[in-house]
Parts: sequence; C-alpha cells; structure tokens
Amino acid sequence: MDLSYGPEYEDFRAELRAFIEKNQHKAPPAGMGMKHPEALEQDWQKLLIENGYTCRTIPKKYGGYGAEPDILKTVIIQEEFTKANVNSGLSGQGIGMLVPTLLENGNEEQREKYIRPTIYGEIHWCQGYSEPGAGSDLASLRTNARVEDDHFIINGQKIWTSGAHFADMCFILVRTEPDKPKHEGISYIMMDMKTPGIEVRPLVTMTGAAEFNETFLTDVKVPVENVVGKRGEGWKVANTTLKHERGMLGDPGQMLSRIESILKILQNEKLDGKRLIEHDMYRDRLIAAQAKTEALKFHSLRLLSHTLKNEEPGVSRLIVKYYGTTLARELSDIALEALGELGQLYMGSPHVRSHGSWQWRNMFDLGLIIGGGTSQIQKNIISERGLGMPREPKLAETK
Amino acid sequence: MDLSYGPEYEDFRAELRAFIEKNQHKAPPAGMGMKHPEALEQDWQKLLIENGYTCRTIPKKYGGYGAEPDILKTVIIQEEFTKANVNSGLSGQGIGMLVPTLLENGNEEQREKYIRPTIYGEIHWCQGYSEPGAGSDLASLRTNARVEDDHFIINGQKIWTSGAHFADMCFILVRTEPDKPKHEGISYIMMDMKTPGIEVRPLVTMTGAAEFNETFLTDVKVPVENVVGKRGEGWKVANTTLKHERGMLGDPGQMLSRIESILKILQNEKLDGKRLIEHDMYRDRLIAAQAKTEALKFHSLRLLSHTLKNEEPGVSRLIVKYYGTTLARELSDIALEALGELGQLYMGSPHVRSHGSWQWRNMFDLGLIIGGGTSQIQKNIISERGLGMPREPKLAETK
Amino acid sequence: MEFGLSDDQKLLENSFRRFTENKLPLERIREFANTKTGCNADIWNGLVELAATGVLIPEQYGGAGFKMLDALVILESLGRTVTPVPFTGSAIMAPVALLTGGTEAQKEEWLPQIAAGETKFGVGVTEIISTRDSKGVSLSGDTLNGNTMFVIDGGPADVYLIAAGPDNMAIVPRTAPGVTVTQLTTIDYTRMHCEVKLEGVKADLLGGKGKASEAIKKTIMAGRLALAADTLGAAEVMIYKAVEYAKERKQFERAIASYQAVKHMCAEMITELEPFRSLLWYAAYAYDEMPDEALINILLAKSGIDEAGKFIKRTATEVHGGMGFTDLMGLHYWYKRVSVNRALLGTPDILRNEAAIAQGWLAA
Amino acid sequence: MEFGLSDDQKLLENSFRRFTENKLPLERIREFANTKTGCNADIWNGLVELAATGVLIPEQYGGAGFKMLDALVILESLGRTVTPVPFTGSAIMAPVALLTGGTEAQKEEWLPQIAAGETKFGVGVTEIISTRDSKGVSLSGDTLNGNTMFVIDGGPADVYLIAAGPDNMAIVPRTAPGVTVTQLTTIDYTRMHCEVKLEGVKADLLGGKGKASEAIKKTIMAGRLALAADTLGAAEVMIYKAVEYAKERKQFERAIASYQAVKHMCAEMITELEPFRSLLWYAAYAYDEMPDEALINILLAKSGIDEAGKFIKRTATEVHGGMGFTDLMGLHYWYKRVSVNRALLGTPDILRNEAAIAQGWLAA
Repeated sequence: MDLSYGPEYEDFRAELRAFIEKNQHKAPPAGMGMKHPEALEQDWQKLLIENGYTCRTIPKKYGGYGAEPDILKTVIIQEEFTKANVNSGLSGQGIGMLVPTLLENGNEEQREKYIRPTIYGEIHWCQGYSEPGAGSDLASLRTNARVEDDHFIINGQKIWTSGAHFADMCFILVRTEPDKPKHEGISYIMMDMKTPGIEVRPLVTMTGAAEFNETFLTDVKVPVENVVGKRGEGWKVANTTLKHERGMLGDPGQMLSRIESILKILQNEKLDGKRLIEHDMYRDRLIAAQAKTEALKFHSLRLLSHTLKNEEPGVSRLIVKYYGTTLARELSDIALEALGELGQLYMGSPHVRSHGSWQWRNMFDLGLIIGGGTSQIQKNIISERGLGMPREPKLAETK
Repeated sequence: MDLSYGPEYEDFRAELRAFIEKNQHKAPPAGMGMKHPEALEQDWQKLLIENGYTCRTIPKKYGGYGAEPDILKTVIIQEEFTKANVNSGLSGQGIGMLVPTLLENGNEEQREKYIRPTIYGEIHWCQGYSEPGAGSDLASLRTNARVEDDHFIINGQKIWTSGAHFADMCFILVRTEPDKPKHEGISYIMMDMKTPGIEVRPLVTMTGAAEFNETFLTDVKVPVENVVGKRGEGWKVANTTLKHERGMLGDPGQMLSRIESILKILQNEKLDGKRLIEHDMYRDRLIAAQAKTEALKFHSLRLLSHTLKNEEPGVSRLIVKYYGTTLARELSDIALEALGELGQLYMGSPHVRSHGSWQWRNMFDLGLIIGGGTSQIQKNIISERGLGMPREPKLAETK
Repeated sequence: MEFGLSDDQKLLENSFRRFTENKLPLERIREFANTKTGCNADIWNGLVELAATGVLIPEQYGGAGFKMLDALVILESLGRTVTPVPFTGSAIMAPVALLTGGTEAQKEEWLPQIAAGETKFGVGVTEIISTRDSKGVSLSGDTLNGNTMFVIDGGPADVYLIAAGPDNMAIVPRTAPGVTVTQLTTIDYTRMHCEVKLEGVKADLLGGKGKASEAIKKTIMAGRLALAADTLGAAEVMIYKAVEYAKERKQFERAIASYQAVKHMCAEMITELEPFRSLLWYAAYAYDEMPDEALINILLAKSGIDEAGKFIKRTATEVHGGMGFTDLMGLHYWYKRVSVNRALLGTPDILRNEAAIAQGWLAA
Repeated sequence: MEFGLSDDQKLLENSFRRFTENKLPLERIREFANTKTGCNADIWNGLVELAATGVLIPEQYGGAGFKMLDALVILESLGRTVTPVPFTGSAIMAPVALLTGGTEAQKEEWLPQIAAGETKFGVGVTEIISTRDSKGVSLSGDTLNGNTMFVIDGGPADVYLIAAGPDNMAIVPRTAPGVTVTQLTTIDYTRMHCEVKLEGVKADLLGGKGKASEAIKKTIMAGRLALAADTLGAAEVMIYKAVEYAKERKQFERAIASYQAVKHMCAEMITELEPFRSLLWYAAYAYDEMPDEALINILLAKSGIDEAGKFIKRTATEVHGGMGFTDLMGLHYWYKRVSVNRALLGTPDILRNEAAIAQGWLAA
C-alpha cells in the first residue's frame, strides 16, 4: 500500500495547479454543455490540448498532444480540474468514442480528415446505435443501408441520440448485409447530419426535459468511403471502442459531493422544529450510503492500481457500474425522502429546494440504471464473466 | 363487506367455547409434538372427533365425524382453539396428507384399514418425498422399486422425513417404471417403518436440532397391494393431495402474536438506558412489519371469502406463501437486531432472552423460505400462474 | 361473512373504470397534465353526472349518501388513470369535515354545492401533521393569520377548509380579502396543491370556535384513505403495464417476460401490493363501522401502500427499460402520482410514528 | 501509487490460507465447534509457529513487528475457515492496548507471553460502546467492581484487559481473587466470549490511573478492524461456496447456476462485498499511517461489511437450498460467525451513530 504518486507526478500536479490558477479566467463554465461548442469552448480546448491537459495521447499529427499513455497523469488531471471546479475541456461522444475508433480502425484518410476538427470542437458528433427495438440486444438493430452509386442509402430509426439536434456528424451502426447472421451484417458509418432525409425529434423523458432525441432516417445518402473498418465488420469496430469506454472507474468524486449536499440539507432543514440530522433514520441512512461511497472511492483506487500494473481485476471491475448507479440513486432518494413533501416540488415551484434538481437527479439516475445495459444485464455480466456462471442457455426452437 | 358470521355460526362458536371451557383440563399441552401420540393425546383426539372439532368431514364409517365441509366452522374451530391456547388435536402428515389421499385415490380396503387408526393417533405417518438430488424438481426422484414375488423391493434415500424415527408408516414416492418419462414412472406406496432395510438417521440442521431425518432404504420389501392409485400414477396421486394442502391461508395469528412478543422486548429492554421502543429505528421497523402482518390478516379473510363463494382468487392466493415466509423472517430478524449482541446468545447461555428461541426461529424461518418450494420457485409460480407470464422456455439439447 | 366488495360495489367499480378509461387515453392525460390546472372540466362534469362528487354526502344535501368503501372504489378507479381532478380535497376531505364538524347552516350552504360540483374545495391540514416551511394558520379573536402548505387540491379550489391549530377549522373563500394563493408545482402535474396565506382574514369557523377537533382528525383520516386508494389504483396499473410490456418486448429473440429476472420483479411487485388492498378495504370499512379500529388501520394501510408504491414505481419503470424513462409510454405520470401521494398527509415514517403513539407504545 | 496488498502481503496471505485450509476441513471445524472452548490448541500452536500471535508486537518484545494491514491479511484467512482461536482478543486487541497505553514494565511482562502464545488475553470494552445488561466495571481507589459482558475471546483467556470507564483499563488475571468468569454461548461455537464479574479486585492499571483513554479507543478500533476482516473472509467464502454449489446442483435437468435468479443472487452478493474490501484495506492502512482518517473509515468499513455480511449469509444459504439449512455442508458455521461478528463491538446502527458524532454531524 503506497498512496503517494511519487515526485514526478507531484511535480506534474503542481504545474497543473499553477496552470489552472493562472488560466481559469479563460475557462467556460464547467458542466455538461448540451450545445455545440462555441468559440469560448474551442479556445479553451486548444489551450488545454497545447498544454497536454486533454487529448493527451492523441498523436500530434492528428492535432493531439502526442504523449505516451500515463493513467496516473490522467487521474491527476481529472482530480485537479474537479477540485478546482474548472471546465476540463470538451467531452462527448466524438472525442470519447469516434476518435479512439478511428485511431484503431479508421484508415489514414479518415483519421486526417476527422480527428483534428473533432478534438478542437469544430465537428460535434452524435451516436446512432440504439433503436426502439434494439436496446440490450443492440445487435438486433434493423436500420439498414443498401448500396447504390457508391453510396449507402440508409433507412430506419435511431433512439437515444443525445445532441443529434446540434451535431455535425453521426457515427451510426446500420445493417448492410441482411442475409448474414445478426452480428456479421452490421457496418459502422460516419454520416453528415446535414444530409437530406434525416429528421431529428426531441425525445422527452420523465424528467420533462429532452435530454435525448429520436432520429428518423429516410433514404439518407452517405458515400461508401465513410464506412469505418470493413463493411459488415461494424459490430467488431464498435466493440473495440466500447472496450476503451471511460467511466469504468465509477465516479466517486461526484457522489462524495452529493453526500456533502445532502448533509447540508439534513443540517439546515427542520421537521417539527428538529433538524433532520437529528432524526435517527435519515442520518443513519445517509451514513450507510456514505460508507458505500467511501468504499467505491477506495475501490476505484484499487482498480487504478490494477490498471497501472496491467492486471486484469476481474469481478472487482465488473461490479462498478451496477454498484455505482444503484448507489447514486440511493443518494438522490435520501435527499428526496428527507425533504418529505418539499422533495416532491419541481422546477419553478415556490419553496422548491435546489431548483428541483434532486427530483431531476432521482429520475435521471433511474434512467442511468436502465440505460447502457440495465441492472439486469449488469448482473448477468457479473455472474457470467466475474463468477464463471453459465450463460443463459440456448433455447429450443419453437413453433 | 360483512364481517359477522351469522347466528348459526355464532351458536356454533358459543358451543365450542363452552366445550373448551369445560374440557380443557383433559387436553395435552398445545404445540407441535415431535413424538408419537400417547394415551393422553389419543383420548383428547377421540373427544374432539366425537364432538366434531377435528376430522370433521371424514366419513363416519372411517372413524370421522362425517359432517359436510363448512369452511367457516373450520375457521371458527381454529380461531377458538388458538385464542384459548388449547391443543386442537393431532396434526401431522398422516392426517393432513395421507388421509385425504386415501379418500380420493385409495381403494376401499385401504381406507378401512388405515384411516381410523391414523386419525385416532394409533398409526403415525411420515412422508417420503424429497431426496438429496430431488428438491424443487421432485419428479426427478431416483429412489426405485422393482417387483419381486408380489412385493416392491425399494432402494434409495429420502430426506426431510420429519418424525421418521417414531413413525409407524411412511407414504413414499418411488420410481417403479424407470423407462417412462419422469412424471409417469412414479408410484405412491405405503410402507411399514418396521420393515427390515430402513435406516433412519437424524438430520441435524443449522439450528443445532434434528428437526428432520434422512431415511436410507436397502431392499425394503413392501407388498404390492400397498400402492395407492395405480402403479406409475404416483405423481398424480401425490398432486391431488398437494392441492388440498392446508396453510394456504397463511398464519397471521401466529405472526400477530410474534408482534406482541417483539413489542414486549422493545418495551422492556434498554439500550444505553433508553427503552428500545424509544429508538426510532427499531420502532419504525416493527410498525412497518406490523402493517404487513395486518395486511396478511385481512388478506386471509378475503381469501376465505373467495373460498366460501367458490371463487378462484388467482394471484391473491399465490402470493401468500412467499409473503408470509418473508414476513415471518423479517419479524424474527427485528427481534434479533433490537437485542444487539444479546440476540446472538443461544440456548442455555446466561443472559439469553426467550431461551434463544428468536435465533432458532430466525434460522428455522430461513429454512421455511427455502423448504417446500424456495422463494425462487414461489416467484416463478406467481409470475406464471398469477400474472400469465411465460414458463421457463425449453432449452436446446446440448452435447 | 363476506370480506370484499359487494356486488353493488363491483358494479360501481366497473362503471367508474369504464368512465375513466374511456375519458383518459394517454394522449389526453398528457394534454391535461400540461395545463397544470389540477382539474379538467370535462372529467369533473362527468363525475358530477355519475354522482361521484357527492358520494359521501347524504341525500338530504344532494349527495348519494354512500360509505367510505364505496368512495374508495371510485378513488381507486381515478388513480388507475391518474385522473386530473380535485376529488380527494373536494369530494372526500371537505364533505367529511363539514359532516363531522359543520353546523347545520354550514352543511346546508356547502354540501349541495359540493355534490353538484359547482364549488370545489381545497383542504389545508399539513401543519397539524408536521411542519417544515410553514407554521400553519392561527386564530386570534375571530381573525386568521398565517400560512399553510400543500393544501390538498387547492390549485383549482374555490373555497378552502383550513385548520387553525388542532381545534379550529376555517371555511375561507378563495376570493376573501387577505387570502393569497400560491400554486405549488410538484412532479405530478395532474393534481395541483397550493400554499394559502391568510392575513387578517375573518373566520367562518367550522361548527364554531374550538369545535373542529374531531372534524380535523376525521378529515385527515379520510384524506389518507383517499390517497392510499389512489396509489393502489395507480400502482396496480403500473404492474400490469409492466407485465404487458414484458410480454410484447423482445430482446435476444425472446419476450423479456420469459426472463426469470423480469418475472421475479413482477412477482415481487404484485406480492408487495396485493395484501394491502385487503387492509385498505378493512380500514375503509372500519372508518364507518368500527371507528375504534379505523385510525390505526388507516395509518398502517397508507404507510404500507406508500412503501409498496415506491417499490413498484421504480421496478415497473425498470421493466419498461428505456421506454419507461421516456414520455412515449407516459408511464411516468403514474410514477409521479404514486410518488407525490406518498409524501402528502404524512410520509410513511411519520404515519408509523403516529401509529406507535395511537397504540400507546410511546408518549405522544 | 499502489493501492492493494504488497507482494509480501500476498505471500503472507497465501501461507495463511494454506495453513488454515489444511488444518480445517469441515469435519475438523465441526469437531472443534462442538467443544465450545473457543481455542483449539493445535491451530493456536501453528499460529504461534507462524509468528501470527505476535504479528503486531514489535521485535523487541518477541513479535514480528508488522502493521495492521498485515494483521488483517491473517485475520481474513482465519475468517475464511471460521478458525476456532481467540486471535482478535489476544493477538490484536490486547497488544494494541498494551502498546498504546502500557508502561514499559507492563509491555515487558505481557507482550512476550502473548507473542509466544503462552498467555491468552480476553478484552472487555463492551460498555464503553453501549450498555444493555451490564453497567461495566468501575474503579474506586485502586479497587475494581462491576461486570462486563461479551469480553472478546474471554472464554479461553488467561488474563483480561478490562475497561473501567473511558480512562482506565485494568489487567486482571483470570485467577485473581474476586474474579468470576461466566461463559456466554452465542450461536457461533467457534469462538467463546464471556462475562467477567469483578468484586473488590485490586487493579493493575494499564499505564497508571486515568492513562488508558487512548489505549481504549485504539483497542476498540483494532477490534472492529479484526471483526470486519474476519467477516470479510467468511462472507467471501460463502459467496464462492454458493457459486460452486450452484454449478454442481442440478434441478430440472440444468445446473441451478444457469437460472437467472440464482445468477443474480450471486452477482448481488459479490457486488455488495467487494468494494468494502477496498475500504477495509484503506482503513487498516490509515490506522498506522494516517491516524486522523482511521476512526471514521473503520466505523464505515465495519458497518458496511456487517451489512453486506448479513445479506450474504442469508442469500448464500438460500442458494444452497435445503442443503444450506442442514449441517451436512456446514455452511451454517460461516453464517453464524458473520452473524455474531456483526453484533460485537457495536452493531451497524451504533457504529453509524458514532460516525455521525466523529464527523461533527451531531453533538456527542
């Protein structure tokens, strides 16, 4: 057990702190922007890339900083920007998923054309994977493309395409060989969102906001050279990137700050003249959740340590998503329950606390439990890959 | 909604009360006897049968009282004996399962030979159904019998045979036609426990007591006329009786008295000088359980009402076992948790509360959740038969 | 012995289920909710025609003169379609208050208007149960001052019944001088509650000064029964929606209803809820027939149904997967109704604490 | 940066797992448990040979001079086989007490005997945490009177360390005049705790009068870490036993491990437990390296592991079906160990309340 990062990294941290201190006045506000990056974001992104504080490992020739992968530095960057509550640069599915995919499976022309404008925030991407009939079982997707005159002609419907209404491009999975087995007939295609035939409709959720979209595709023409990897290999292409997906360490930082916020509620709000924190049941529940949050925090460090040593942590890593999403919802639930009837008030109401964000959070947390592989799928994965239990057995043919 | 039973039944109740009042000095102590009925129990049983307070609907010619079925009278009998805490006669698997089976599937000779001595406590029965390898999937049982010289020669092993060490007879399921599909090769046989080749070993459980036995059968010879129903139809024979099984109404009375006992603990015991009932968390948990218990109590009345009207209550009835066993364990758990470290003390220890019966209960309750169809099986039943969801699909053949 | 709904009650249930199901396909629920008014005139008038608004009001005052269990049959139907009407406040709590504590003149003035659906009541008793942001209303001389939160169905109300301490209840028209009404918007847009502030308002006291203690108690009991019945209806619908969706939705070439995890989620939902239907029936019956048993059984029934509802609102949404999270299937209207009902007139922990006191387990 | 066990600690883990697994096949666990002595001489001597009894004792007193995280590695191994030895009391809590608060003479007298396994200690601090049946021991002049319950590992102990109020701790040989030892039998027959009654016993006070406050605090912290590690080991074994059993057991022509309900039960068990291993490691590390962070993390770790343990003891038994309920597979030894550990040195709710106080959320 050695929790120090060593002198090289402490120096790196000190430089980064100084950088943030000096430059933070140039930073756009932190937080997830549900809009296309504008000049302010783009300039800040450029400054961060030049200093190696984002897109660190993307090769210089594609516009990145070109450093060797160093997970500790990545962690330090994340920690310091979070601590300072300063915008840590652009995120989103272009930078997070399309760029690694191109680096691994794209051809040279595609890399040169798309990576630089993507990481500089000039091209904003959305993802076209899920469909109304293809969620957990993504490979059953039915949006299809036939080829005519060196173009794919795409028809179908995608859902959960967040940011589609302001995206420039979409990376999309479509069925190009309908006669092949379901995993082998899919292609990964980059599609310009200005192409005729694309209709984006906001998808209102239970929170009342439209965090996502539905995207309808009618005879959308995309040049065949926009396929990434080979035609029919889209499932493999998409999965190599999914492997890299971030966030696998959970986000204990965000949860720790939720604990702080809930604690403030319990300390400041009163029920029958007695502070909520003095009501045994709310306090006990918060501390039980705090224990889980602290456990997740140190568990993340343990996983980080495995990564540093190139060890495969097995089940310890597989549990993180299920544990984290469940815990997150428990936290927003504690806040709501402690607030009693006030917790039911929503955005814009008099007497509402925190602008109704606890209710929004609680509903969105439920969405996260469901989304990207429901808890049921997570438990399948934990038991099958983590504990070596059998997969769901094949069924006999019926009818 | 009409919660009165009407004059006929109120008269019946009054007579019964007078009977109990007058005769209770003759009754053996109430409670489940883990021993063979003796003269005291047999005499009391005789008195109860003669007055129609047990074995009411068993025909007179087999020694019963010969009344028409009347569920309200049955309920009143149960209520009054419970309220008075007076022994309500013999129970056990002979009277509860073998007798109805003989009435429905036995031949006249079998009925005349076995019913009277069974209900009078002269023949005590045990049940030979489960096997180490056949629990939830009972029909996969492997204890087998071949026929030689007009006798079954039985070999195999049974488990959970409670009372086998003092039983006179056993009704047992054995595989008599090994070549038939698994449900069609089973026979229901009555076996004298004094037959050579039967070895009964106590089965110690986690409670430390031997509430059950294992029974080993080596070339046990049973006359072929001891089969009930036809050879190979044992599965059907056993299931017609299971249908009649009592206890489907749950046992809210027992749980209500548990609530009373736990309440006394919370009122009498102190933690850090403060009565446990004044600790919000224990009190809150008890009342939440009380709500469920009261719900079960009125739910039982609702089911009774359906029975009176010959209505099939569907899912409402199917949930009772899962609800009841889970609630029972929650109750014993509340008692244990409220007692803290004292709750961990066990039989014979200084400072132990209630002779350790809460720990015994809590472990035995877990056994009941597992036994006779685990909670998992119960949930399958509720969803399939109660909600019309599909059965576990058939699997493809493997290897 | 008959524990359950009578044949008449089953007819009542059928007719109200048919009424609400006809009136409220999803698109109309969505449309009404978006108005955030807490009362749809069309449905309200329909309820008046069906004599529902006067269900608890004796015939002499223009009502149907039914009992609480009958009223719950209607309420459950309203909950099943998250019906956007102020039924709990106006047709349940206010009539109970007036009948229990009102003078003959007050009954004659208001009950016929309520039964006819002409006047809608909101009922403010929150601070009698617990206080957070508000201290409640107090009476000094014959003047009312103070504010009360979460006045039940107060959004569309014309007149308020407002508790001023444990012994007084005032009848206050919305338009009376000194009355300020502020709409409170919860996540449930189908019903609208409000805050009422009174400044120097002249009191028309229910039954006269200091005479409303029993009325306040019974009004709260009736309100809790009503909310519990509403949740029962809404939660049961959520379960059956989940079962139906699971049977239709296929993933990996199988209906998801055939996966054991999904089946067990559905089995757990129905198991949690169904026994509380029996308890709620009993509590409603006790309300009229065995008053000594009513209080405790109402406390246990609402708290238990609230807990079951919380489990069901989450689990049914999970069974629906992503669709449950969107507005496309509208499941969230039920989710939110269940959620808000749970918090009104006492969260489950507050109800359980009251139950401990009611049983003498604790000093009050 | 390295968060986890060092290579040395992994070696230590391997050697202790091998030791306990060799020594304790199920039939021996059963046989030892039946003696209800709380200490098996054979295993105890083996632990002495492996220098485990002196794991926390500096070399100058004949020990190995290791740190708390090393000790937890051993404790987890002991928990994995529900090892019937008084390790928590004698090898963890007593050395911590003596090292933190003892005079040099006291250390020299007792520590070498502990390290050598010649003298076994039981530790009585229950009433410092909470009181039920006993008021604890009090000091008046230099005389001790009173009784203390659940003296950890007091069954087989030769000497007791007993808190007398928050500032004093007495070293009391079992044979001293005025000492009465009463064995307390919990459901876990593998470890034996006791009640100690002192009547006019002359005090040998740890560090002198009023000097043991820090020692008592650290002793409780160390004891909680030890119990948590023991539960962690026992609970993890229960999970893997359940997984293995499910793979072998067939019902309806399928291994029950292929049923989604069983798979999900196993997934939930490992998910509840595994993050707390990380927290426990950190808490043990903090105990030596970052004392300011130790208290809160120990409270959170033990309470969290206790809760996970409760879920696992029940669920793993359920996965085993009827076999889990019998003595045939002996799973209940683990069940009972986890159960009793949870109740000792503070049930989870008591620990969480202490955590609130430790963080200044509440007045003490």
